[in-house]
Amino acid sequence: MSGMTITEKIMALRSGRDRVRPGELVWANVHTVMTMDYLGKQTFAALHELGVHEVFDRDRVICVSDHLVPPPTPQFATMLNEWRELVKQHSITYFYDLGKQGIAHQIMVEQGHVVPGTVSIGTDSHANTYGAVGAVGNAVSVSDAAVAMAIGKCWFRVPESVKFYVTGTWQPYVMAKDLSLHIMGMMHWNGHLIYKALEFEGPAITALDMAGRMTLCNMTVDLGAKNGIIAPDHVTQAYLHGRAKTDWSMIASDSDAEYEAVYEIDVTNIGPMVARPDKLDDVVPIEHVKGTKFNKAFVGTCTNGRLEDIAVLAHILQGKHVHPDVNVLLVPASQQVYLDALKAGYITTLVEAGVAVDTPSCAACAGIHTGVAGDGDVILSAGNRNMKGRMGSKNAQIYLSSPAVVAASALKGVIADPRELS
Amino acid sequence: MIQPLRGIAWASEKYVYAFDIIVQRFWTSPIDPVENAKWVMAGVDEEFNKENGFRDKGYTFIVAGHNFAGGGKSIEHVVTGLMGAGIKAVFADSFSRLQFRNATNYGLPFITCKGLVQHVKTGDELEFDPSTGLIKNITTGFEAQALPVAPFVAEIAAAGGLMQFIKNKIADGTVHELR
Amino acid sequence: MDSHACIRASAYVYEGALGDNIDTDRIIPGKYTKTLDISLLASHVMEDLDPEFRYRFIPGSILVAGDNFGCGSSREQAPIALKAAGVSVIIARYFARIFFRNAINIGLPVLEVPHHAIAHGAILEVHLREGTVTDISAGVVYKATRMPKVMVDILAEGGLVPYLQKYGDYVL
Amino acid sequence: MGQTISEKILSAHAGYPVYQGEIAVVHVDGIMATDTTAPYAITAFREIVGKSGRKVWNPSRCALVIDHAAPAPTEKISNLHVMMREFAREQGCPLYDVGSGICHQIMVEEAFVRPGDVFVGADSHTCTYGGLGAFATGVGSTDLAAVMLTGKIWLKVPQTIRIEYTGTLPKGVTAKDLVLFTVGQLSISGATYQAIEYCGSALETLSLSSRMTIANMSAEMGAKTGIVHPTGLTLEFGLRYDWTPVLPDEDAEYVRRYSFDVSALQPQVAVPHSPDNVKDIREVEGTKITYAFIGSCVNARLEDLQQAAHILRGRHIHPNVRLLITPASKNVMLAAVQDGTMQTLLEAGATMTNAACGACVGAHLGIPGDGEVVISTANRNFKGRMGNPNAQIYLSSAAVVAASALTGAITHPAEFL
Repeated sequence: MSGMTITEKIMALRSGRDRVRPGELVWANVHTVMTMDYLGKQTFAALHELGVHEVFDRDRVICVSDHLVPPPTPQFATMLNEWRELVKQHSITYFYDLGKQGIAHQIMVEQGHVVPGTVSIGTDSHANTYGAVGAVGNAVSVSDAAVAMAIGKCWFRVPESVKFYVTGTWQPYVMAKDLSLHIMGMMHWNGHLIYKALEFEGPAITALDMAGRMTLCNMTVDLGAKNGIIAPDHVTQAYLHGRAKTDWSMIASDSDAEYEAVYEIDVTNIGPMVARPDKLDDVVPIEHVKGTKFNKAFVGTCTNGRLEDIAVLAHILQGKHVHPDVNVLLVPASQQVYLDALKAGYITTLVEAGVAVDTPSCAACAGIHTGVAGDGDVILSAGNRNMKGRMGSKNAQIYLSSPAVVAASALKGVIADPRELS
Repeated sequence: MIQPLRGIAWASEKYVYAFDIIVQRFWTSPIDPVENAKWVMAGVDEEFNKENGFRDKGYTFIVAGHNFAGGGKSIEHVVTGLMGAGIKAVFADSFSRLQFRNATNYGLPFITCKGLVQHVKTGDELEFDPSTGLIKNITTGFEAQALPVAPFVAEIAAAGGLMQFIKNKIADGTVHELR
Repeated sequence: MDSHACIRASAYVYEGALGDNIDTDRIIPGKYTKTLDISLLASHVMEDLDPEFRYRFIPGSILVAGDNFGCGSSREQAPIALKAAGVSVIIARYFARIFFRNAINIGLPVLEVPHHAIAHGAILEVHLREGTVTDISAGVVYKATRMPKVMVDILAEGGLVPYLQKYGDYVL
Repeated sequence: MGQTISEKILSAHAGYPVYQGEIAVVHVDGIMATDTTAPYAITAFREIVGKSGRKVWNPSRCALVIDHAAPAPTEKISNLHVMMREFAREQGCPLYDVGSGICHQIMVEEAFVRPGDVFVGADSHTCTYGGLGAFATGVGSTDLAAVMLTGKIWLKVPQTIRIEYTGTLPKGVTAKDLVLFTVGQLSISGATYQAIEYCGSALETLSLSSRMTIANMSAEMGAKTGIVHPTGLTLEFGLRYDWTPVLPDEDAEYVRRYSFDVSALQPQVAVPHSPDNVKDIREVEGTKITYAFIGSCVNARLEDLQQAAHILRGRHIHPNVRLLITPASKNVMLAAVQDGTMQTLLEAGATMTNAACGACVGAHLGIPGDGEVVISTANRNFKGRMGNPNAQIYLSSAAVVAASALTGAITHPAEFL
């Protein structure tokens, strides 16, 4: 009998089985359940609909304000206040409200709510991010989340696993985002990675810091995958030290585990990549779009709003000023990231360079507020989606790239290659 | 014991998007299998683009190719509409994750069976045994083996959905047995 | 607009505490001002002060208020919204400064009548050039505060845009 | 015949001596419009100009600022921003884009307005520049379009009210308390069509920021403009230019005179729903609040943020309270980052937005919920002002807001000083 992949092992472990097969449906114990501001009230309402008035574990239900802060309308503001009352009523231990807020997925990892070998779910699609620390992270519906809040369990279809073995050396200014985009171009959006577990392995992955790993796992949902995962290693250990809210142990795929497919990628050959407007998988090397004019740049989101991303931006913009035709918006991924960036001097550097820095939140990525696109806007974004209308107007164009490309381009006023910075 | 299902299949290898199964003007209508069934599949094929156009064909199974009900829409009307039109199981090479969860949460089996679509034509009669996962094409004699359907999916269907299913489990004290 | 013409219509009156210091946030809340669509402005005019306004106000009527009408922000959307809702003239005991200018500039006649006892529904006749308001129902004539000539001229042209189109500059 | 400051400045810009009550056409030194007013001004400007090809009279003196809804909260507003950027490019006007800050702070910081200038802005708080000794007044969009074209505006030379302040402000009592007290005394219509001159020994030591706070709320009394006597004025915000103070003649004619001794002044709070509904803090202490806001053109400068930080240092805000801070400009934000103020505020549990008008105008960035009670450093608390007519807004200094954020109820800052 062959071995199991890390995702299969976690699924077996959490559903009390010796082994699981891809395609099988299992009920697994969830480590944490996350819900955010705009679905929070609904999720609690669904919980009450089950006749349950106490969550399964008040330390493991995590509530975060991220999509609607600071509130853009009285209706949202009122809904948030009602939600706050519910969170209080349920004595939720970890409530990341305005003041401690951040993008939910950033909070879940940064505050140690997800640990290796566990399953965590959230009511937002980018819960895949948790794979960065060797956990299975999954997005679920409001009723799934309510059920999990009630009984601590959720059903899962055990996914087939696909491995990306990544070797080689990262070129300067090439980031995990470029690898993500490269895979997007290679495999296509909603292509043959639908419902799969994507496992990233190899020396070029080991070389990635936690921020890069989060970017990589984050975007697996945009490939249509069920989850993305990187087995815990020394980087994970160091990151979780003093951060993890619970004990955890190392876990890895068996050497004889079965994969539906294994792809090898040499990162040495990957340069900065850009996804062209409207189609996530219309990905090209930067050479193809160099010189394209744009008027807005955005760095933030659960994909690329971390300290390391801000550091790259600050490094490139240090002592310089953004191009006068470009408005650059930075939205740190969390209040903690903001504070860390402040202490590191990045905020000073960036404000001096002409960057607008706004409240940690999902901001315009979700098209709800804080930087919504207008007609004819051409946006270069370090976010994760570029479908028509994603950031507002259907007549706006969104290019996706790494923060390094955004920074280099912001200086030039046209899409530019960061490797060519003198 | 779950009885084998028998009925006529609608089969197509082409991409079947969620937003074609339920076209945009019906997204906001309430979740109601009878209502949702009236125009289900209207965007998939011109012959279904009339009231009860798909339902009146009397299909029991759908056999599809890659990424059934994909396209990023999570609307639950897709599943309730198919169920309301009499669909008892959907076979495909792969499914949209969002709609897979919706289907299971309403108790409609979505069964991954690679390549089945190459062996089934619209109008073929199929038999499917959820407890073994065996699929027989009565018309052609072709057989395929899928994974058995987890028994809880039928229980969810019987309860009328995930929420009631869990309520029942809580009430009879068996919720901890879920695994 | 022919400034020699008179406007005859019924009065829509806000009195007492409700009628004084009606600020621009109550005329048109800030959240609705970020648009160039004036029908949208009209559909929200006065909604926080008087939710019934848009149903009860008969287009063409004369709005009558108390002291300091239009205080607060400089948003021109306030008189634009009132004009779009069909207000033909505004009479107040006195107006806030910027509102007064804005109304004239967009061609919405405004008259300051310091003392009056106009009742809701009264039929009024307004002579802009003479600056008089005749309360036909009560049989009383009120004299409005005299406006600077430049304002009367702007109003006579139907607003500042047509005024400047005609003269190209201010003519004193 | 003696002249007030307004009469002197307007005379200099009319080219002949003018006195109160006269109608005069004066040259302006600079103009400004925001994303609330510019779209209408641009539309009116285009309408007036038609196909004549006439341009803005002096593009370098015509600023456009995106501050009322920045970054754009909706697609519609984003389109208005697009319109402003296009107009600025076409006419060659400076455009201060998202993140630059509140128009009034920028106009002063960028030396767009200087002492003795006549400045016209399409925003009611343009009178803020009276803190710098300029004659600055707010107008509507069409008026502004006319100034864009002609570089001139017609004005009725206002009568002037003279308000003198003696004594010294007690500890924890700020320029905001002084002006709130004044608004309470004069009422919301107390200076309609008139100019106010603020003077007296109590003001002479005040910073430019504090003077701007005072001049700013002239709008809340209906004034055309409000000018702080430039006696003792020192430039701030890194500004360096030569200027000549414009002071009134001794025999200038005032319509009314007031004199207030501020030595015993307590922090003041304007209670819902009018800025002249002003009470001594002792009367409202203990009122429960859940939302605290430091922002707006009246009180979001470095000294306000520092006041708040001084009170919040080493403490944490009350768990029921959200404290939102929106700095007045990019430079204010930068200064607050550099001197550690920002870190103190964030560590105390505050949330920072980008520099803009933010929650003050109720377009986005922190709308209160139904029934919510807000303590705010802004200048207006009309019903619906912050975007929700079912919220209660109390106005105060940054010190009172910070102290109240700590306790969850309106609190005298002395406790924490």
